[in-house]
Amino acid sequence: MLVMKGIVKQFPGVRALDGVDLDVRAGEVHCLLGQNGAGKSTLIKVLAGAHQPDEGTIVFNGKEVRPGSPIDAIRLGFATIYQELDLVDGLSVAENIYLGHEHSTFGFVNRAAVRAAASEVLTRLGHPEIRPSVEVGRLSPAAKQVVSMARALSHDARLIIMDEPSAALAHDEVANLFRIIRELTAEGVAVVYISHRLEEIREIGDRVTVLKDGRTVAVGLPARETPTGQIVSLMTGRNVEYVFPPKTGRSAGEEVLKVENLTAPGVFADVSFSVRAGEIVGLAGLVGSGRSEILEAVYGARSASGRVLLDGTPVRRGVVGTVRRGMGLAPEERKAQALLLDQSVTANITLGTLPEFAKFGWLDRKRERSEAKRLAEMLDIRPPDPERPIRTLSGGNQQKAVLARWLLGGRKLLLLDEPTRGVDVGARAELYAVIHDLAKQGIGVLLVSSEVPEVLGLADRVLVLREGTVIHQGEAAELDEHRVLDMIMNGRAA
Amino acid sequence: MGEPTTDRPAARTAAPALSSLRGFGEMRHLGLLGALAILVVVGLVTRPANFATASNLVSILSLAATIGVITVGATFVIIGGGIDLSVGAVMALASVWATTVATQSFGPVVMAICAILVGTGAGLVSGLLIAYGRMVPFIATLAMLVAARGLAQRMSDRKTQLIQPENSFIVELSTTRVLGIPMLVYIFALVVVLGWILLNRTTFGRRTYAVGGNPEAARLAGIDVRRHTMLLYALSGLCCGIAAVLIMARTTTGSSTHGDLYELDAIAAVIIGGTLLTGGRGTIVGSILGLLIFTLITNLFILNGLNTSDQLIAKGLIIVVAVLLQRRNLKERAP
Amino acid sequence: MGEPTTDRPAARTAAPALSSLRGFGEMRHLGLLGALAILVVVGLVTRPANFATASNLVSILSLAATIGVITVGATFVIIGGGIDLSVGAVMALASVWATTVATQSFGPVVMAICAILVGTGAGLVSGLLIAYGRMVPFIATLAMLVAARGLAQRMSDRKTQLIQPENSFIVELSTTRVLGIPMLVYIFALVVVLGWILLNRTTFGRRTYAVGGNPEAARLAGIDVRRHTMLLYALSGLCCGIAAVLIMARTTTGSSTHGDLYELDAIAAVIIGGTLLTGGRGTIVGSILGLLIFTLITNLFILNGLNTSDQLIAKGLIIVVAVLLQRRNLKERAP
Amino acid sequence: TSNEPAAAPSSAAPAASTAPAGGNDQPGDKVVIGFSAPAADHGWIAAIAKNAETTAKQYTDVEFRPVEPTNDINQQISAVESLISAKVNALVILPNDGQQLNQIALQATEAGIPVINLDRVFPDKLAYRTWIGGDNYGMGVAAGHYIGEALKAKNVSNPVIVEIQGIATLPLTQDRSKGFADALKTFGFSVTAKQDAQFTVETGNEVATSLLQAHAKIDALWNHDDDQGVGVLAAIKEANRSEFIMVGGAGSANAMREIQSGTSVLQATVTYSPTMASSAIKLARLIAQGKGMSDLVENQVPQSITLASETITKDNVAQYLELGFES
Ligand SMILES: Nc1ncnc2c1ncn2[C@@H]1O[C@H](COP(=O)(O)OP(=O)(O)OP(=O)(O)O)[C@@H](O)[C@H]1O
Ligand SMILES: Nc1ncnc2c1ncn2[C@@H]1O[C@H](COP(=O)(O)OP(=O)(O)OP(=O)(O)O)[C@@H](O)[C@H]1O
Ligand SMILES: [Mg+2]
Ligand SMILES: [Mg+2]
Repeated sequence: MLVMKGIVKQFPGVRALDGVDLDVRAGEVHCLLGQNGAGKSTLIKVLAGAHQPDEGTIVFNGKEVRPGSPIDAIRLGFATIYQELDLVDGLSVAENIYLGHEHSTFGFVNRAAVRAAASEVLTRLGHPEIRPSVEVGRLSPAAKQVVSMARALSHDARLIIMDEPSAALAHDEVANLFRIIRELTAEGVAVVYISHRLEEIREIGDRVTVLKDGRTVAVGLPARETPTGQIVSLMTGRNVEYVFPPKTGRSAGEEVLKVENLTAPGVFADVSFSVRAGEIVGLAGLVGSGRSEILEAVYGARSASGRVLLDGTPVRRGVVGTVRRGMGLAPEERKAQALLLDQSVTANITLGTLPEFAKFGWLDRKRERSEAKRLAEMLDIRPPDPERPIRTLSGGNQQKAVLARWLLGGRKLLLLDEPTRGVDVGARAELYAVIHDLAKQGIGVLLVSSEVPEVLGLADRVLVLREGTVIHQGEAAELDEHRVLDMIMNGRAA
Repeated sequence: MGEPTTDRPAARTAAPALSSLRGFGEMRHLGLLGALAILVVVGLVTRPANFATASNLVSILSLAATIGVITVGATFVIIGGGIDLSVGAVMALASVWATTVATQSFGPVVMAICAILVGTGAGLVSGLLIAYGRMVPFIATLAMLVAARGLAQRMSDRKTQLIQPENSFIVELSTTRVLGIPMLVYIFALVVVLGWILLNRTTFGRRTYAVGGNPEAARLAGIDVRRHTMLLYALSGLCCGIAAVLIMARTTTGSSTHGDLYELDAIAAVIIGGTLLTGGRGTIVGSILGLLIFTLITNLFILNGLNTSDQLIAKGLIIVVAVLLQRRNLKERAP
Repeated sequence: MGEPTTDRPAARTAAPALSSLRGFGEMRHLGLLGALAILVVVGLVTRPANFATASNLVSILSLAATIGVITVGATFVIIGGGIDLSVGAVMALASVWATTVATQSFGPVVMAICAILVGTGAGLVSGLLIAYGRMVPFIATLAMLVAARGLAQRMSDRKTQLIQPENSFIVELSTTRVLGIPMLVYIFALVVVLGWILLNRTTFGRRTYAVGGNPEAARLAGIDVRRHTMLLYALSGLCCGIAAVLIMARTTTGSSTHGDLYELDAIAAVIIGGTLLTGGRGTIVGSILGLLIFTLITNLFILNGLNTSDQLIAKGLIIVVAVLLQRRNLKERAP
Repeated sequence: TSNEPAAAPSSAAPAASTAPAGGNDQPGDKVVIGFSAPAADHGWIAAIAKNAETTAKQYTDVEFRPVEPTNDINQQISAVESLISAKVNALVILPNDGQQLNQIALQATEAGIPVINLDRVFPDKLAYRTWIGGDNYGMGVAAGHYIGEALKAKNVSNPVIVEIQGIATLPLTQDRSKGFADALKTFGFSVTAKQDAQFTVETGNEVATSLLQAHAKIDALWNHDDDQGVGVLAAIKEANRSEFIMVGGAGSANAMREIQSGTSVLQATVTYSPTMASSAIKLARLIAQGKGMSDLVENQVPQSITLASETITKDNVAQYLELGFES
């Protein structure tokens, strides 16, 4: 149905795609795998008409096509869910879904029709509770992701491209997504699916194409049968798997953080726990269960009643103080909350600890650069040029830079909100090792992740949240994935 | 710049109660209406005999009409993520062009059409420079401001051009009254209503929000962002052309000095009305309310005969208070 | 006006050679330098006897000094994601305050300090309104503009206040020359250098980029965004205070009419210099080059005895050409 | 050009000086006089507003009703509208632009309110009852004559004569320039270069700075306005130039002091006296009360009164000094 051959895409200074081949059959789910920066997003943007390829051909249903703009691609029947949320905050859900192809007569929008159609698509996606008239800017990231999907579905597409659609979704949402994908493929629609989560590929994928450094290294591998080891080694050139470092070698020390009866009306209530030096505490829960909000409250970035003590002394509201006292937060929405897109990787890394690099306000730029370089190498940020604007890095590499920010300046407590979102398998293992190392050095870590195995694999202790209340608190060793899922979905405390 | 606090909970609890009122779309303008109400009260108290008269209301609306039409155009441009500094100058140019001896010889209808075409043309040029020349809107329209004023001065030889008696139809827009209200107020009202419909009920309007709020998303959704951007400036120019007709009617002249600093007034009205300078958000109703606040302030000063210096100081303070009031109101429902 | 097109190929072929210069950060200013060069050539060709004289260069720099100092402050504010419309009015207020009879009785040093304090104070008030009152910068500083002009008129009773002979030290900043260059040009240069250092070599500067580029990220990285925002406006006010001293030196007066429309000129210079109105990006060097382009254009026109209307038209065209040239240059290296 | 010292402070006395005016200053019917002028952001205009107000306050039978001064035509129209609907007994209007306010003045007249047109004239005579104002053309002529005579005395041929105008789009600027050029022509001279400023100190300074660069040697310079003249003089001082003579315009106190000092390049200024505002108020009162001007034979106030532009030099400056307005 779709054949891409020898696609080359050059950015100034980077050859993002260097001869990529892809063939997709009608009715299949074709998975694209590759490390961060391998070129997956670039490839699908070429397909979606958002980028023009420098070389190569695209053949669709036997005819050569050349989508010169997103409009062309949409007309060809390609619909795309982009990796970065691409919604207009000021417009309603319905208007976003039908943006560019509104139901209209003589330019007048038929608002009732648009709303009804939007409602239908959302219901089909299993989210009738998202009201079509609500402004998108008021939605949570997860709900926005749903709207993005609804938008792709609203086109009568023959090919749907999904760039990490599950990154912002929780477990049950992913199941829902898969149900939709199966419905689509049953109708003969082809799906190109990008994800860093191998187990999803196993579940939904039919065939897999692996990219590495802008080249295709494997085409059409069977998604279910190919051994994990083989896929990982194709992607990374190494033979590692999703490994969690052993939890040995670190010993919990003094209590760094103590949270007592933290409450924010309507978001979370009566949350109490503590984190000791060298300990990793995980927060598990559904999207929307209030985990991010708890991190923000601990960090001083949002108001809540109750007490937060760092090293035994109360933390006052306001991020300035908490950072000075040794906390750091890697927020979940990196573009909106963490990055200065126009600035260099270095400037982004040192942003949180600028005073460490300054005497009387005067920056020691040499030291700043060398520290940034050290961290970039340590986390394998690619390309390894810390002077590049961070805008030009792939999503996963940007995430690494955000983490690098808090590896500086002697943190006592790190708050990590979805630290591996959008990070590839190889880098993930490195990040896990880094987090483990940090704990080993005596830093307390509070970790939020929507991937239960990640929480269980990394954390010493786990808090399970449901609708803003802690329903379970205990050693990670005593839990398994099944029990945690059971708790967060059914609310049954173990 | 203020820190964006993530006050989601408030939004959540307030949402249901408010949603019932939403259809009126008035909620967000509560602060503005409050400010207007206060000004009206001040007017009633300080000048009971003069303020609430029909003739004073008509005079307020006539005063607001010219810049009001421009404000409608400016609202579109600013929601679309741009800015148009050239409005006053383009209006002046259009008024001069329409009152040259040559144009006047064709009669009043041609004069009006001429003004509108000149305005639209100038807007189109700015739009081309911005959309296809990729110039920053601030600079492109600043250049247009400067050039249009220069051209207007050249065309008029820096003289004020009177509308000839045979073309007094134009002047009558200001002097003829229907139901006690001058024609130009009706024109103003018509432009506001058409602008509202265009913004809220058509694909063009809805896409304006997308182009201003997230141009990349708009592009990916298949909107021709460049063409749309260009059209927004043309629309602003069109409004300037209509405004030129109104100012010709009011002053009976075309002049290169018309509309001095209108750009600041129009932008201020739009922003006080709640439209973000960054684009993607805003309403026509808000802009018009913002404009009426400014006009009312001026009118009150005129009625009370305050001296200029005190007026300026008072104006500054009133703006601050009005905005802080509005802000307070917004905060209670902030997303 | 010279053929700007002739320069294009030159710029193009020069590009690769220059890329090695990248460390100097000059690359991005190539378009501006090109535009400046063209203007200089035009000057040399049209007025060979007057243009390239030392005294003309000095007079260009003296003309640029006042607004140049303001431009430095405006660059900070705009990189920090804000805008300051009040600069001209605040400068006028500072100049009036510093030349009142009471202030003058304390001698020139107190006068200068007074101007600087008034400027900084006014900036601080705007900053407070914006950072803690959460007002939109455009509106807050517009209010400050209006109020400061009013206050200046009140204080001066709308009269031009002459600097008394015993305080002629202030005037001497403009008349005393060191190495043939008036003191005020040195002050200008000093402000530019200090501004550059502050922006590029200190945590304050780095935070300014962060606050303007992504305030939420800055906040979560532990920067006190509000305090920083407030300081930016205070800094802009400080620059206005210094500019007030310079304008007093040049005109020998304090007046409420000083600095009319400086806001537009300063913002235009900053933006032509490549700073984004949305914040997070920009350079001092670019702003100053932008300003010099404007000053040079005016100087050339007057040397050549062009009338104002033609000047305006030509200015509009030159802005467009300069920006398009710069854009072209940017595009070749765009990310 | 009335240059005779004898022809002292002419048509209208300044507010302070008491002119014996027959019985006209005796209290009469109570009248409300509306007043509208451009924004007082300029010394001359400020003096106009102030003179009008002080004069009005001298009369117990006058209620003075000024409206917001503005430089925006649209707003001035609105301001006059408000005075019309307030039914004042007489209107004194100094329009931003006579042509643009003609219509509204006409409306006032039609509504039975006598309009006293101050300075900038309405093109339509039906629009006003009386006009009083300065002589812009005559002002240019006076300046041209002074410069012509001075240069002829020095025997300069082909002199470099520079002119710094006020706001170029005002008809009064164009009239002044025309008078200047016409007067110079009688001497066989012409203007070498002219630039316009904005009537402010700062713009005067800016324009002068560059003009001085453009002309290495200048013989004479006429600056239309003494307000901006402060800036022009500062620029001249800074450039350290003194080879030419300078003539000012309007007649500010500051310019007169400068002339009196005898050391300045500024050697003369041609008047355009803001005292006309005082006279306008007096006329408005007389018209509203149905009185005439007691020094004249006529029963009614005349239709138009033109102030003469007088030339102030070192020789006669002492007499004028008290009339000068502080810019
Ligand atoms: N606009 C751009 N300008 C310059 N370089 C770019 C641009 N977009 C992408 N790149 C580069 O192209 C390469 C491929 O990036 P791409 O986003 O396609 O990776 P990806 O496989 O989607 O990674 P991830 O899994 O992290 O999303 C990276 O090296 C990235 O830095
Ligand atoms: N309809 C809504 N209107 C306004 N706010 C909402 C709405 N739905 C959810 N929210 C807010 O968005 C938040 C979404 O949760 P958030 O994603 O922060 O939770 P989380 O548990 O941290 O999940 P994750 O970080 O894994 O996405 C909710 O806590 C709530 O405050
Ligand atoms: Mg990607
Ligand atoms: Mg979250």
